[in-house]
Amino acid sequence: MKRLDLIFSERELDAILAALEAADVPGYTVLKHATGKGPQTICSEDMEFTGLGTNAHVIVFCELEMIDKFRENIRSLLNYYGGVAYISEATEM
Amino acid sequence: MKRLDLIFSERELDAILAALEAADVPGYTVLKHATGKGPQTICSEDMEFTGLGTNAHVIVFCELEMIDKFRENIRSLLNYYGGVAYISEATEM
Amino acid sequence: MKRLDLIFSERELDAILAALEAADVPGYTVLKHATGKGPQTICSEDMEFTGLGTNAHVIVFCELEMIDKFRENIRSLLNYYGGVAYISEATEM
Amino acid sequence: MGTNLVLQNVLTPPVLFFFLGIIAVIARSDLEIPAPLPKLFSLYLLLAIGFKGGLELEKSGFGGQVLPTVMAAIVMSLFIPLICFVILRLKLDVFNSAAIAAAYGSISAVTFITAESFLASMKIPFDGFMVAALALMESPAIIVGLLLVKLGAPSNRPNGRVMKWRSILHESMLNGSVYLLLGSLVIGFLTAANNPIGVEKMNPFTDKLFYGAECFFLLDMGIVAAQRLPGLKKAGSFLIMFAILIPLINAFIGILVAKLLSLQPGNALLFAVLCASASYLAVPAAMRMTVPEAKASYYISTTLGLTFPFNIVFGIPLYMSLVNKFIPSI
Amino acid sequence: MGTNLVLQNVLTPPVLFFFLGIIAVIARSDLEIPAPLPKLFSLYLLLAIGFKGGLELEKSGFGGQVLPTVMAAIVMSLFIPLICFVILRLKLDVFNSAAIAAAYGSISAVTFITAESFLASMKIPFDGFMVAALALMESPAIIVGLLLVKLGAPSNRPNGRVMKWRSILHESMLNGSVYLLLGSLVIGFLTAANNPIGVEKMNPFTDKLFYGAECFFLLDMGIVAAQRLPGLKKAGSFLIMFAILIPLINAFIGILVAKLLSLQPGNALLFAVLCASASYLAVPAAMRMTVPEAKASYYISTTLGLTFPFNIVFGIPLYMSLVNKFIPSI
Amino acid sequence: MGTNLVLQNVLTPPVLFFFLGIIAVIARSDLEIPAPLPKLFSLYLLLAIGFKGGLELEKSGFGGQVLPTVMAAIVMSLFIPLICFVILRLKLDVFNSAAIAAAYGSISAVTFITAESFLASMKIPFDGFMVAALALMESPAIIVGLLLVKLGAPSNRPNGRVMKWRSILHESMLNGSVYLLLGSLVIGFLTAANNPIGVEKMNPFTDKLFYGAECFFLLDMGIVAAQRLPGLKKAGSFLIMFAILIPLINAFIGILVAKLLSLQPGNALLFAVLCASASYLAVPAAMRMTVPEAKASYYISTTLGLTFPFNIVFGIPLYMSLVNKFIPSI
Ligand SMILES: Nc1ncnc2c1ncn2[C@@H]1O[C@H](COP(=O)(O)O)[C@@H](O)[C@H]1O
Ligand SMILES: Nc1ncnc2c1ncn2[C@@H]1O[C@H](COP(=O)(O)O)[C@@H](O)[C@H]1O
Ligand SMILES: Nc1ncnc2c1ncn2[C@@H]1O[C@H](COP(=O)(O)O)[C@@H](O)[C@H]1O
Ligand code: NA
Ligand code: NA
Ligand code: NA
Repeated sequence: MKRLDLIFSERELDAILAALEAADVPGYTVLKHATGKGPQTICSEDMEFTGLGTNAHVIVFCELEMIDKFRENIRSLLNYYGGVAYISEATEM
Repeated sequence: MKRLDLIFSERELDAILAALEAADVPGYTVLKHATGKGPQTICSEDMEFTGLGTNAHVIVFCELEMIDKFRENIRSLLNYYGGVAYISEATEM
Repeated sequence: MKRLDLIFSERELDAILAALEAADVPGYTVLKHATGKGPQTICSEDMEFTGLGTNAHVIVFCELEMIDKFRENIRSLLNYYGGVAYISEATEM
Repeated sequence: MGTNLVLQNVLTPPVLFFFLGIIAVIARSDLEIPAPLPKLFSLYLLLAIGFKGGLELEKSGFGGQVLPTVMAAIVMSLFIPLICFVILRLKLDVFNSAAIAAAYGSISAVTFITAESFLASMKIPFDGFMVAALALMESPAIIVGLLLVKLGAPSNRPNGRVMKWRSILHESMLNGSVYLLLGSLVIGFLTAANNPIGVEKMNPFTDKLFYGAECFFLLDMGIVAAQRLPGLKKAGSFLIMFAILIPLINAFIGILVAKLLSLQPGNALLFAVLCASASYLAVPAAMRMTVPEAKASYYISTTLGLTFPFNIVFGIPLYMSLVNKFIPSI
Repeated sequence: MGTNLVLQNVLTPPVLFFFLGIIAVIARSDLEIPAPLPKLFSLYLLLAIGFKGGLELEKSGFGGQVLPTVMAAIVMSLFIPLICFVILRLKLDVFNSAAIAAAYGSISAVTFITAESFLASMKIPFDGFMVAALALMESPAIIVGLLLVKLGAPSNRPNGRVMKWRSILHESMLNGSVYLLLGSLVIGFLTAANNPIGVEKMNPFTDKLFYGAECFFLLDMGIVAAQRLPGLKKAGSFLIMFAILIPLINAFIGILVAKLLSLQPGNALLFAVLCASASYLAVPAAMRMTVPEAKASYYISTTLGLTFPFNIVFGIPLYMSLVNKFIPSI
Repeated sequence: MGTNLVLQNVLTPPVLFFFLGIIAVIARSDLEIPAPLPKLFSLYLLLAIGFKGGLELEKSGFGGQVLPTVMAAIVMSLFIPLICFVILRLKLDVFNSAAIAAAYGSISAVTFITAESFLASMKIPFDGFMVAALALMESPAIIVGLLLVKLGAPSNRPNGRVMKWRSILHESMLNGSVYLLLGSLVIGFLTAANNPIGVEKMNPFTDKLFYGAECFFLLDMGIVAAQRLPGLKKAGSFLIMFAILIPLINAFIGILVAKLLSLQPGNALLFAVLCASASYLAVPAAMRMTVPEAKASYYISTTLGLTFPFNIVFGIPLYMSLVNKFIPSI
C-alpha cells in the first residue's frame, strides 16, 4: 500500500480531485488552509481573503497501480500551476 | 518507531482519543476540518455547520507494541462508523 | 528523499521556519490549528483565543543532507519549548 | 396560488440572497463562505430566535391559544415521522427510513424565519409564541425516529448497539442546536421576567441585526443547497418525489390543524411551515451518532437540497394561498 | 496639499485602525486576526457596499449624471490597464505586465469606503450611485488584462493554454468578489423598488454596522499590508516607483474626467480614488486562474503593500486638495 | 451577602449564557463554538472596550478621581503579584509561582464587563474612565512576573535564557491583547477629540452590539471554563484553594483602597473586580514565550477554570455587598 501526499494551491483542488476520481481511487482526504513555500512561490494566510487561496494537502492511501493511472494527469497540473507530490510506504492497521 | 495515521469523522474523536489514552500512547496530534471521500461516504465542508461534523486526522508516533494495545479497540470503532488507519515507518530526528 | 514532520506550538513557528530557511530547504508546508498531547503538555482548541496558540504541523520534503544542516538548531528549539520531529522515507511521484 | 404571492416572497432580501447563492453554484462562480462562518451564523440565528421567542412567550404567557398551539405542534412532530416512515419503508430500509422520517418531523428554523420575513413584508401579523412551537418540535421527532429504529431494526445490530433510553433522550434534548435554541428561549423568558434593562440591551444584537444576518446565512444556504442537488440524483427518483410531495402533504395537514385551533392567518402559515419543513441541523447530527447505518447523504440531500429550497421559494407563498383559502382573515 | 487635510484623514477611526495594524507589524506585536475572519469582513463589506449602492441607484435612477459617470468609469477601467501595460512592459514580461495592469485598472472597495468616511467626516456630500461605478470597473479591467495576455503572449504557451472568450468572461464576471458585489447591488435595487420594509430591516446590518466593521477590517488590512512590505524589496525599485506614481497619474486623469463630467467635489474625489486604487481581491484571483505565469507576489505586493496604504494615508487627502483646486465647489 | 444580589447578578443575560455554556459541558451536550469564532469575539470585545474607554477618558479628562484611581490600579497590579508570589512559593517553583502571580496581578476584561452589566441592571452609576485602569493593569503585572523570574530563577537556565529588559518590555506592552486594548483606547481618545462624526458612526458597532456579543462570548467562556475544571484536579488542592481565596483577599484590599480614594460604589466595585480577577488572555501568552518552564495548565486552569467563573457568579455580588457595607452610597 502507498501513501500519496499532494500539496498545491486550493484553486486547483477541483481539477486534482477530478483526476483522482477519474482513476477511481478508493478514497482521499483533503486538508485545506495549508500555507508554505516552494522553490518559487510563497503561500501565506492573507491569500485566503484575497481569493488567491491557500494550499490544500491531499492524502491518498492506495496501491501503486492506482497511482500509475493518474500520475500523468496530476503531474501535468502540478507542473503548470506548481505543487508537490510524494509517495511513501504504508500498511493498513 | 511507527507513524500511525487515523482519519475518521470528528464525531468519534472523543472515543478514539479515549482508546489511545487508555493504551498510554506517548502523544498524538489532531488536525480537524479534514474533508474527503471513502469507499462509501463523502464528507464535505458544509457538514460542519449542520452538526454532522467533518473528519479528524489523528497522527500518532509510537512503537509497534503500543499500536498492538489499541488496535482492536480502534479497529472496531472504524469498522462501525467508518474511517481508515495506516501505519508507516518513522525515525526520530 | 526524506519527509520530515515537525509538530510544536505555533508560538515557535517563526523561529522554526527561520531555521529551515537558514538551511535553504527547497520548501515546506505549514498546517496550523493542530491540537494534541505530548508526554507533558496538552494543547486544546481554547488555547487559540487565549493567545497561547495551538500547534503547527510542518512538513518538509528534502534530502537527508539538508536535514543535517538544521537538525541541531531545530532540536534545541524543540527540546526547550517542546515538540516532536520524525523522519520517514518518501519518493517523488 | 397567485403568482403575485410568489413574487412578493421572492422579492424579499432573504430569498433574493438565497437565489444569489444558488446561481453562484449553477454559474460556477467561485464565491464561497468558508467554514466556520456558516456555523457562526447558524449559532447566532438559533440564539437570537430562542431569545426573542422567550421574550414573546413571557409577554404572551401560556394562556389563550399558546398552550393548545404548542401542544398541537408537538403532536405533529410525533405524528409526521410516523406517516413518513410508512411511506419511506416502501423503498428504504429501517435505518434510512427512520432517519429521514425524523428529519421531516422536525423543523427548519431558517425556513421558519423566512416565512416570518414574508409575513412582515406582507404586513400580516403573527405571534412570537410560535417560536416556542418551533423549539419544541425538534426533540419529539428525534425520539420517534430513534424509537422506530429501536423497534424496527434487526435484532442483530453489530457491536451490541442496543439503543438505551438514556442515549435517546440525550441525543434528542442535548444535541447542540436543540440545546442552544431551548436554552436561549429559557434565558429570554427569564430576562424578560426579571431584567427589562437586559432585554433592551440585547435588542440591537438579537433583533436589529437579525434580518441582515439571516440574508447572509441564506446566501450560504443557497450555495450549500445547490451543491447538494447533484447528490440527489444518486438518491433516486423516489426520494426526489418524497422531498417535494411530503412538505405539501404536511403543510396541508398543518393548515387543517391550524383551522381547528382557530389560528389567525399569520400563525397558521407559520404552523404549516413548521410541519412542512425538515431539519438539517439537529436531526442529522443526532442520527449520525445513534444510527450510523443510515446514509447521511440521503437525509441531507433531501432536506437541504430539495425540501428546503422548495419551501423557501414556492412553499411559503403556496401555503399562504392555501391559508387564505381555508382560513378567512377577519 | 494642506497638512490639515492629511490630518483630518488620519484622524478618522478607519485610518487610525489601519495605522494600528501597521504599527503592530513594525513593533513586532503578536496581534493577528486569524483566517477566515478577514474573509468574513471582506464578504460583509462587499455585500453591504453592493446592497447600499443598489438602494441609492434605485433612488437616483439612471438620469442626470448617473449614466455618464458610470460610462466614464467603465472607459477608465478599460483605458488605465493599457497605459499601465505599456509602462510595465519596459521591464516586465507580458504575463506580469498584463496582470499588474489589470489590477490597477480595477478598484479597491476598501479604499473607496475610506474615502467616503473621509468625506463624511469633512461633511462633503457625495452620491450613492458612485458605488455603481465601483461595481462596474472590476470586470472590464480583468477582460483587458486577459486580452493583453491573449494577444501578447508567446504562441507556444504550454498545455495548450489558448485562452477562450468563455473563460475570460467567466473569470471577469463570476469571480467571487465581483459576483457578490454585483449581485448585492441588484438585490439592493430590487428591494428598494419592491420592498420598503425589507430596506428598513436591512439597515442595521448593512448601514449601521458598516463603519465599525470597516474599522475592524482596516486593522487587519494594516497588518497584511505591513507584512507585504518586505516582499516589495524583492520586486525591485521599478515596481516600487510604479506603485506610487501610477496612482497619482490615474487620480489626476480621473479628476480631469470628473471635471469634464461636471461632478461635484465629493463625487469627483470618489471618481479619482476609483481610478487611483488597485484591486487585490477580484483581479488577483482571476489572474491566478488564467495567467499562472504571472508572479502573484508582484501584483499582490504592489497593490496591497504599497498602493493601498499610500492611497489610504496620503492619496485621499492629496486627491481632495487637487479636486479643490480643479473643481471649485459651488 | 444578600442572596438577592446573587440572584440579580445571575439573572442578567451574560451570566445566564455563561451558565448555559457550563451546563452544556456538564450535561455533555455537543454544543461547541469552533475556533476562530471565540477569537473573533475576544478581539471585538477588546477593541470595543478600548474604544469606549478612550471616548470616556477624553470626556472626563485626567482631573478629579481619574489620575489617582489609575495610579492606584497600577500600584495594585505591581503589588498583588508580589503577595501571590510569596504564597505560591510555599508549594511551587519559581517559574510557576511567577507566572501565576502575574496572571492574578493582571485583569480579566470579561469579568470587568460582566460587573458593568451587573451595575447597569442594578442602575448603579459608574465611570467610563475605569477602563483606563483596566487597560493599564496588564503590562505592570507582566513586568513584575518576568522580574520575579529574572531574580528568582536558578542562574543555570539552559540555552542561555538570560532575560533581557528589551524582551520583558516587548512582551508586556506588545502582547496582542494588551496592544489592541491600549491601541483602541488611544484611537477612541483621538476620535473623541477630533471627529465627533466618527464617534457617532462607531456607536452601533462598539456600543449597541456590545451586550449581545458579550453574551455570545460568555456562552463560549462557560464551555471553556467547564472543560478546564477537570484539569484543576491535577493541579492539586493548594492551587484550588488559592484560586478561590486570593480573589477574595484581593477584592477586599481593592475595596479598602477604593475607600481611601473615596470612589463611588459603582467605581469601587469595578476597582475590586479588577483586583480580584486574573488574566487568561495577555499574561498566559506572555508567560508561554518568556517562561516556558511554567506549566500552562496551571495558570490557565486556575484563572479560567476557577477564578473566572467564581468571580462571574459569586464574586461580583459578594464584592458589591462588601462595597455596600464599607462605602456608603451618598
Ligand atoms: N520541499 C517541500 N516540502 C514541503 N512542501 C513543499 C515543498 N515544496 C513545495 N511545497 C508546498 O507546495 C506548495 C507549492 O509549491 P510550488 O510548487 O513551489 O508552487 C508550497 O506552497 C508548499 O506548501
Ligand atoms: N483511501 C483513502 N485515502 C485517504 N483517505 C481516505 C481513504 N479512504 C477513506 N479516507 C478518509 O476516511 C474518511 C472516512 O471514510 P469511510 O471509511 O469511507 O467512511 C473519508 O471521508 C476520507 O477522509
Ligand atoms: N507521540 C506523538 N505523536 C504525535 N504527536 C505528538 C507526539 N508527542 C507529541 N506530539 C505533538 O507535539 C506537541 C508538543 O508536545 P510536547 O513535546 O509534549 O510539548 C503535542 O501537543 C502533540 O501535538
Ligand atoms: Na416538519
Ligand atoms: Na483603478
Ligand atoms: Na487582578
